[in-house]
Amino acid sequence: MDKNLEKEFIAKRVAKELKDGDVVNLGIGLPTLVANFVPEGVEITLQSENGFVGMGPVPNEGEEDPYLVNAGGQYVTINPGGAFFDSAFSFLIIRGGHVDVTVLGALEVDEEGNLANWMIPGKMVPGMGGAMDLVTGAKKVIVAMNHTAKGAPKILKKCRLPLTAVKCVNLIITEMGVIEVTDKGLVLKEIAPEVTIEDVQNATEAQLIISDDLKLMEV
Amino acid sequence: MDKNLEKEFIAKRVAKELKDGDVVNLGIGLPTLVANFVPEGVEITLQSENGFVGMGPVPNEGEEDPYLVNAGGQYVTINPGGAFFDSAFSFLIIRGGHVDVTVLGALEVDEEGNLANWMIPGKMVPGMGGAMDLVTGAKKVIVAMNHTAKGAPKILKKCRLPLTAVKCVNLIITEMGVIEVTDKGLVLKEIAPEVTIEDVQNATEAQLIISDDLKLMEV
Amino acid sequence: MNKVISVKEAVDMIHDGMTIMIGGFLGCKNPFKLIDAMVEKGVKDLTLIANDTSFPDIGIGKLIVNKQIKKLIASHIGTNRETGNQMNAGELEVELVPQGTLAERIRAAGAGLGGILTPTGLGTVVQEGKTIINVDGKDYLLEKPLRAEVALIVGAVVDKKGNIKYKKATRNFNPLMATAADIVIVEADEIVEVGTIDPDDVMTPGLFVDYIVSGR
Amino acid sequence: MNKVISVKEAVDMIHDGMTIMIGGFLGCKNPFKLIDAMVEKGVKDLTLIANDTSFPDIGIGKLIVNKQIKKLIASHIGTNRETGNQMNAGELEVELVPQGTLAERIRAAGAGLGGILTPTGLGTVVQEGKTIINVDGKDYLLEKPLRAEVALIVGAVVDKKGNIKYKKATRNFNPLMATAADIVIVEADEIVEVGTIDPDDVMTPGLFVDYIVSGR
Repeated sequence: MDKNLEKEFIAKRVAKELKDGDVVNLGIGLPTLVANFVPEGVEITLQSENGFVGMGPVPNEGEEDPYLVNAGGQYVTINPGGAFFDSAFSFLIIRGGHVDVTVLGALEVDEEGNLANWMIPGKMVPGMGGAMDLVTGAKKVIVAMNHTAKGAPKILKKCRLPLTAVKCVNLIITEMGVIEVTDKGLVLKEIAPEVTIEDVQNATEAQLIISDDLKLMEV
Repeated sequence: MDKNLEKEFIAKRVAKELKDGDVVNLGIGLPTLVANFVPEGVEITLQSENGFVGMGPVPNEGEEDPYLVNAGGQYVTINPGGAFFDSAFSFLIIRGGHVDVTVLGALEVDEEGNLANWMIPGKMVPGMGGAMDLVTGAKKVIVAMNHTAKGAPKILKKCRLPLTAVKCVNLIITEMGVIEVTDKGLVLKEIAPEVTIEDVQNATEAQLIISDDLKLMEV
Repeated sequence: MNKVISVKEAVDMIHDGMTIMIGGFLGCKNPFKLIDAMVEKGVKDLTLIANDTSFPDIGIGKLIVNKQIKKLIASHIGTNRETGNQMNAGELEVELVPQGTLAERIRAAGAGLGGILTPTGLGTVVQEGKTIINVDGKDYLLEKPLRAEVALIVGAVVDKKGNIKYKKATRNFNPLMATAADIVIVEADEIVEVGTIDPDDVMTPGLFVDYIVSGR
Repeated sequence: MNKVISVKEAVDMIHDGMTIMIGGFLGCKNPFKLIDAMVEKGVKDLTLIANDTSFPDIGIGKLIVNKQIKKLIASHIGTNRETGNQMNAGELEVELVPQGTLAERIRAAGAGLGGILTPTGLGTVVQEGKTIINVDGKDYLLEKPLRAEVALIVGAVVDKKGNIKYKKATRNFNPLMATAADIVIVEADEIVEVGTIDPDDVMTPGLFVDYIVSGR
């Protein structure tokens, strides 16, 4: 699959996890795309950790408002019924369990649902921003990412990079399948078209448990 | 002195402690009177712990606003430049040291500046309301009260009633004098007209240190 | 998601033995309609978290007089003599909490914090049974979060999504309680269409509010 | 009490080695005039507390590029490559703090709390050197208050008493920082007469604000 189509495929599948009324925080990059594919009849509220809910689409050129950017610093809009607040209240929402779903990328995820997505020692240390609070506080944490990085598995037995949080991930959605984190380990629940179970396992360091009810990953 | 004149005398003396720009919280009863005697040229901001600053006088009859009461539940007004907030923010102001002066009554005060003003076990248990936070957080705590209760001293060697807070009182102002709480003990700094040092000491259980610079208490 | 329901539908969610938070300050805008319906329903053995117990004939005060409260967590009960009477008679368990600590404990629950460290209450009866934590040479009381099953709050202007704008001194504990209960019901002075309240003026975002009843 | 001063008078209060908080989020309304004046003055060895270090050529970013910061406490530095470079070269000490913890630590300082207990950072490098407190069977990190000598914040509408109304996403850390510094200076988009802002709309009461400069 083309890289962009792959991202879209993942984002579309993530969008199917969202329920009417959900408060959702989308990370920068691929997760942001999820907003474009919310199913009809499902109304979600997007939370932006710099201080508002009801985030709307990117404004038309020339209509940017210098007072209104998202957590990535990009110009956005706010929908009717939205609300602004300060950073302490924004993280009250996040840490207090009032965000239903957070979607983020990962450098590594492991069997226990541990997540590493904020630094590569000696190379990339951007800081955790709101990520640690988001994955600790959100009711459901979905990792949306490519299954491998330059061919190397990102779903590991045990994370090697510094963690973002311990046992926080609920669901992993990649271009190869949908994997649920359970007490028994990682359960492959859906598999992408034109991919075999063996393909997925080969691209995954952790041992996958194949769901008795394995389904085709549809978007 | 007449009881009401006595209260007014105390309130007037307390008012002289206030400086231009001070944020002030006044307790229910006698302390409330202080607002009427703020010296000319001194502008203070009254904080009401139920959620605003800039408290103004009692409204004219018929102009009461059901949305606007003080911490005693009485109808008040708000001055231009005032601000409303919630209870957490109100006590951020109080506990965080942003109130310059709090004035309250007392059942007992002692040599160490310990204060008891919220309960008499088995008799009166109204609850501490905001008093514990106020005397812990305010930069200056002034006790404004009658020197004795039915002839019995209220300024003691050691408080016997349950405390509101430990070592919190800075200044005691009564109809007999002005007493500062210091590391060495209670220092009588001013004495009311027509009262002798002996009178004050006789009405006080704690040993008073007489200031080298003892002044007449003027209002 | 229609959040606007009747007072009866709201009170149907409140059952004997529940833990309830109620907003307001000395009767200055308690959710009067909801309380009257609770009195009528006679729901009992409640644990009540509120700043105070108002006056005997106003708002929260009626729940006390009607003996519907088993346990009370509040900062002040002096304006309702009946509260003290029931407490002294052993009919009502009362936990008195400094007002700032009460606010902060409710906020902590809403914010997912394990507690807060406050100097308030050190060396007093409030300290009894609590952990003292020393931070950089200074002692603090560890005060734990305070949650409820249901919060009954009041809002001056509420849109149909549940966005709330409070007015004047009626804000008090309402925005805090909105964050710290499983079910949040707001009694609105005025219910307006979504988009009516400027997003800068929203004091409690609608995501916290489950149901809206009219206070009119 | 005239609180309105010039940018020069404001920056005269900032000296080498001070601890400074600066409001804003990724350059979305840093106090640009105050920062430019700090760059011009060349005040150095500062400890900076801010959410992020913006972009190299915008607001806070310039203080980094100009090497005026000795220690940085922030949640995110990824948008300013120069911050990472100076950190890796050992020229800049960086303490990375989760964004929600940063907000709460500043608020705790403003609120007179000894600290807060958060689950964020447990089992990560953020935990290193910190006390873990168990509350009712659950672990939390004890995170300490964070204060500054000077806070430089931005306000959209500011009256001459210092009452501030923020607009849209520019609220972020500003109201928190206003409570947690010895000297608070607000750079105002618009300065108005006292009484212009409805008391319900004030987001930072003037009692927190020491000085006002015009951002125009």
